[in-house]
Amino acid sequence: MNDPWVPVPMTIRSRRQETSDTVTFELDASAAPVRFRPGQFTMLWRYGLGEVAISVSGDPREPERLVHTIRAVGAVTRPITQLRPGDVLGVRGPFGRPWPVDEAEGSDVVLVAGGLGMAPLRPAWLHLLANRERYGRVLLLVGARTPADLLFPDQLGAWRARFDTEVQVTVDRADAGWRGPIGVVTRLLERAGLDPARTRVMTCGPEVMMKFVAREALRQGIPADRIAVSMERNMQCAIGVCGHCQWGADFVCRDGPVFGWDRVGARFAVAGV
Amino acid sequence: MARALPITHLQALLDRLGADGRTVVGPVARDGAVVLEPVRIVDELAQGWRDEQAPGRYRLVPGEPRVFGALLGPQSPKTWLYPAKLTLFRAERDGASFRTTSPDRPPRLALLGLRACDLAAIRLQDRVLLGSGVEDPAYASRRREVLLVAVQCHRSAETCFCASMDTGPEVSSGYDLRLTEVIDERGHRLVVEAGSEAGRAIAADLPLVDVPHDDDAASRQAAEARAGQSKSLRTEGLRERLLDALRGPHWDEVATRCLGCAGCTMVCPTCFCTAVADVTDATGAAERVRRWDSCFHTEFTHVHGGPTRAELAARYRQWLTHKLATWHDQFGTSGCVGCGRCTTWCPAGIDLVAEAERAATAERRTE
Amino acid sequence: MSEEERTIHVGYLSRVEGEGALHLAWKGEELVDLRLRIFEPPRFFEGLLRGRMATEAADITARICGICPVAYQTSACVAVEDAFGVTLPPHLLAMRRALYCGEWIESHVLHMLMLHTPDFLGVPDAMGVARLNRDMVQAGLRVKKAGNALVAALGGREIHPINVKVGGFWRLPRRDELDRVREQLVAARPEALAMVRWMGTFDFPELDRDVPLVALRPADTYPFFEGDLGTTTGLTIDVHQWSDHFAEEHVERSTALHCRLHGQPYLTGPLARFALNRDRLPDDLRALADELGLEAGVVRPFRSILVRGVEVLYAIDEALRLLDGFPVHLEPSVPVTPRAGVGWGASEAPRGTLVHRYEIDGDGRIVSAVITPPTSQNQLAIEADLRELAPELRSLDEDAARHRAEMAIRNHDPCISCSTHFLTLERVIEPA
Amino acid sequence: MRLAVHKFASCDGCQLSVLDCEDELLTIVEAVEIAYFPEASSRMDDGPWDCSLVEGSITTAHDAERIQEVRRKSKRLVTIGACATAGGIQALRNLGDVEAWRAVVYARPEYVATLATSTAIADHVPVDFELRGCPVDKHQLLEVLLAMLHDRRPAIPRESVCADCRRAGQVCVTVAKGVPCLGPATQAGCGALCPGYHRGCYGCFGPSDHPNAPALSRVWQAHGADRDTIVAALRTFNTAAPAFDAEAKRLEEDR
Ligand SMILES: Cc1cc2nc3c(=O)[nH]c(=O)nc-3n(C[C@H](O)[C@H](O)[C@H](O)COP(=O)(O)OP(=O)(O)OC[C@H]3O[C@@H](n4cnc5c(N)ncnc54)[C@H](O)[C@@H]3O)c2cc1C
Ligand code: SF4
Ligand code: SF4
Ligand code: SF4
Repeated sequence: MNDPWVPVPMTIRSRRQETSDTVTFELDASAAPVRFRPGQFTMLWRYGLGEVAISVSGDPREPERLVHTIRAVGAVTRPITQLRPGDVLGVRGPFGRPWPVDEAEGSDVVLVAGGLGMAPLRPAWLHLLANRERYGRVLLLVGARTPADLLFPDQLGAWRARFDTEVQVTVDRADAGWRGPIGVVTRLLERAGLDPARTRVMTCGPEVMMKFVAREALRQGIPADRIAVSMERNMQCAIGVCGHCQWGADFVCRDGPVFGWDRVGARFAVAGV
Repeated sequence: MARALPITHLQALLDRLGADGRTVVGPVARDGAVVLEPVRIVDELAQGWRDEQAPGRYRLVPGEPRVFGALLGPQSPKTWLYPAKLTLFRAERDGASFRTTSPDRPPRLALLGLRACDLAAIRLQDRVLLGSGVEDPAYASRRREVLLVAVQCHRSAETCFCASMDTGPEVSSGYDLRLTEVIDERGHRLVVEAGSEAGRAIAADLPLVDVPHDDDAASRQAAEARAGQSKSLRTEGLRERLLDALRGPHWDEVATRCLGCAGCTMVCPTCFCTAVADVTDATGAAERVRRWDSCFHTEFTHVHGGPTRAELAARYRQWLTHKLATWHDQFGTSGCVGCGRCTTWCPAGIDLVAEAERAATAERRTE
Repeated sequence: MSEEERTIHVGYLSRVEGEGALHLAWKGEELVDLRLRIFEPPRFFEGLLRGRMATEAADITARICGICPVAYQTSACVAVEDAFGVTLPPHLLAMRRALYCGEWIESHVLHMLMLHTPDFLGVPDAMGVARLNRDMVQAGLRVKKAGNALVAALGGREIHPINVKVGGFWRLPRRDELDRVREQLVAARPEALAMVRWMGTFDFPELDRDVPLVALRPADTYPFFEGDLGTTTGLTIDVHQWSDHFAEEHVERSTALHCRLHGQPYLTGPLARFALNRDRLPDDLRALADELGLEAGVVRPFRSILVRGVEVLYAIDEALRLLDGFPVHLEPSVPVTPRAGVGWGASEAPRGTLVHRYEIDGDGRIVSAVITPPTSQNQLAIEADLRELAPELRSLDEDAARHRAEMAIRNHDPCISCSTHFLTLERVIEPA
Repeated sequence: MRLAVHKFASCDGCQLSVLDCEDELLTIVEAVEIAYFPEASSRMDDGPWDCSLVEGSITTAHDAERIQEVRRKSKRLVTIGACATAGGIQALRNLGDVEAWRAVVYARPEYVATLATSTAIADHVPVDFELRGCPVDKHQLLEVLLAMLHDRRPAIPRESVCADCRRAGQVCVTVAKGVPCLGPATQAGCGALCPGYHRGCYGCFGPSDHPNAPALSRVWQAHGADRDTIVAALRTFNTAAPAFDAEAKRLEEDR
């Protein structure tokens, strides 16, 4: 079926509770492999309940395993995160423009994730690791509210243990066991010792956080067109016809969700665009 | 030599358009306005009416015995090609999984009595719904099948500004048939010109008569309509002027007058925003229903945590700057065809042309 | 519980529209207390109408009762038109009557099938009835739906129609709207007949009552809002003379306004309407009434369900007659010019005569309003029925007695929300 | 799902809408267990209930207590209708002199116990969903029931009546006939009934989520409505709904 409105059923193969409100599903896409680029998203439909935009958080090299990391925040995500292996979700997609991982070849790359922002950045990170030789320094800077809110903590540990990556994690509020840095993620960026001439920044998280990340990167001299952000807007069609996700001249679903700061930076200064 | 259909044979046109099972949709007077509704017999058409339009005001008054004497009502081709409410798909459970079925085939349509701006609006919707990567199947299937029968305007309404938008008043392309309604000492007739193969085939089946000197009837009428058009939108540099004015003071002012009712977007022939809702019935069968939505609704931009355009001022700004500025970026053209519907049908009488001018020239707010 | 003293308390009367409770107490053989209580918090319609435009009365008073809004709208319109000196042309009277037919159908079938039938079959509700006879319930629901469709077609929606106004209607129905509802009514006719016949097979407790009856009694037709008021005591009065004969009193014992005819309890509603207008029914329905054991001159409250059934059939036939060839092209209303005065309006709500009286000033504002709904008129008569049944209620076991008492109350389908001025001081919950 | 239907001060019209779902009734009843619905059934199971539909406003001290109990026993509480969501037309008493009204209606007003106000359910207990309308629309009611049953968000838009009016292809009565209409400030849900019958909306679904009531007053004035007329229009079935109340107050103070 080629109707872009019609979801394809896919069975949940596994479910992992990431944090108290966030779950990672692996869907069986073997019948209709989802070839996606890091940063793209799909529309996930829970039968009869509603559809939401969710970034692919899995490995782009494995199109028959569709991985999503979903936080239960509302009327649709809550019941979706309650599903179990064997249950079925409807899937449309993938949609949207990817992170500029190809353009970044040869550069140093910094990924800055805030909270759930790690989900859309994970495929980019996996891509960097899988093609490690094509990139200079690769940094993953992660911020979370508390240690308990950290996504993929085990993997973070494993990545941090590698010698060819720089992974740093900071939290807003520490608990007893926390030994890492405390504070906003932009601090990590301040201290990353980047070479502005050869660095690309890709960031995803709350809009204010991305704004501060971009501002810091610009301050360090990284040009606006080397800074990419990923946006969230209300999305109903994901194919650029329903109008909901318009942001300035862009449809976030079609022209984004990943944007260069050169294109969108000014919009962050005007409320309600 | 022009070919014309004597008005006494108008039924033949309706019959021919409705042959092969098409629904013919034409101008009908209903509840104080001309609307587009299915017509089978000539008597159903809005003959003898004339529209008076002004910001926030529309009146249908008796006029000449013209069949197409009233110009534009609150409806447009969008009403039929991109319906206000539509089922996108149905689904039912299939064990743990589900099965989807596509909606029923849409009706084949003939739209009768469209104006130059209506044809322009269809071209614009084509760009959005067919020409920007992914096709919208519901629109595509209606659009591909439709016959477009346009009428040359013989006058302009007070709210018309198509001339300044370069979309009219001449009906110049995009039609299957073009009709020019002429009433003179030689009688009452429709000069018929075909604009496509399908149009030619229809014209060939009609009892047309040769009428000398009617060849330029369409351009004569267009010239009259143009001469009578007093409203115009200053389009040069408008995109830049509006985008420069995003922080201007004007938006807050217009938001004190705007009702936020979405009336303008609903009647606008190019506005395409829709919302979908998933519904289930008592048996558990599911359906996704799409309805016209509007950037004037707060829920339109709802994300977890609240709408991104919570203020009415921001929503009005979105409508105006999208229509007149960012459409250019998105679709290479203005999103406005100058039909004036948004202005006439705004209960508060907010005038798009006047607001665009005010917004674009309002003093900049100092940071 | 001692031999001497016995109390039956129906703590929460179900399956009536609204809330009510019944309290009965005996000392020995003697009935010492009988109170039908109504738990309807006051909503002060008569107060809030003061100062409103009389033309708003129809929309506002509709909200007194969601079960019979058309009755309120009709009595209000008739009363205001009376004050303003407006007369309606035949097609608007016909439409008003047809709309009223719709309300009778929906309200009567609701009561018969969903509220009253369960009593006769010993089940708690319509779902219980459906388990015994699903086809009949489905057929009945289709009849009710046809009534709803009629109200919606003429009134805009089933509950609190929006199309009614002083002087007529906002717009006349379109042909296609009429055609659709006609189809439904035609299909409902045989189903309604089958339903009534089925209900005729129920086991009816015997109770003949001798109570004055009051209803409109027009010269030549079965009443909706036409004619003078007639009584079985031989009275024929114009509704303007209402206060000369009827009086409402606020009784301390029951805390409710009770309406009396010359100081006596009386009954309005289907039993009264039917008794007073039996001769206005067409032959076939009179024959049906005979077949159902509804002889002239006898008032049998437990058979009120059958009387309603006859009225449902009448309403279907009447609506079909009125809508046949209805002139959809005429004006939907006549012009209305306010003037000072007093207007009265009476109409036959499904549950009985509903009287509105408005005093209106020169600007068309309401100076005072008095609304006398059927339930406040019937309350004393219902209590009288119960008094009649008291020996039986005393001898039956607890459950059976409660059941019998509830059934007797439901005979009159008291619509408690209609009780613009019925209420109770507090809810008394006593062990049964 | 165990369903309960409770009545407070009201006309019963909203709960009647449940019984008006003739086509769906028997299907729904198979999925929904009607545990407490005194108007329709003498089976009256005490809670707890999965979902309670609450009709009517709070007008007596006793009802103010009863709603607390209903809330305690209900997993979800959905208010239905203008009375329950905004106090209903009887909330007009909030402005008037209840004592005087009591005297108007009752010969012995001392027997009548009532609060001086009629208030919405949400003024007393947390409410999970508010369904508007005087009365509610039965299709919307069905949608809410099905949503509760299938554990999803009811698809009940909060936009204005105008949106539905235009989508239905109706001709705007204000623009085409100069008839004042509350539609632009009233929440959709009825299917834009009144304009379809050539009259202005009288606001029975209460304010939309983004009413610009002052702007609408000016539109009414432009079409010849005086202040009293506008105030009366706002002060009818949803008089205590904040947006209507505020605008009526503004006009009253301007007087
Ligand atoms: C490109 C993109 C990528 C994303 N990636 C992720 C991800 O990887 N993981 C993740 O957890 N989240 C992600 N999100 C966010 C996610 O889409 C939202 O959290 C989700 O839509 C919330 O839906 P909800 O219904 O649960 O929440 P709510 O807050 O209840 O509602 C949000 C959505 O519900 C709909 N809605 C709201 N109100 C109504 C109404 N009255 N009637 C009908 N519909 C209504 C709207 O479509 C709205 O967008 C992403 C969003 C975007 C745009
Ligand atoms: S914006 Fe207004 S004038 Fe322009 S096309 Fe839309 S309705 Fe017509
Ligand atoms: S008639 Fe009323 S509801 Fe309809 S569009 Fe006009 S203002 Fe809005
Ligand atoms: S149009 Fe307005 S008053 Fe009429 S039914 Fe709808 S919400 Fe109620």
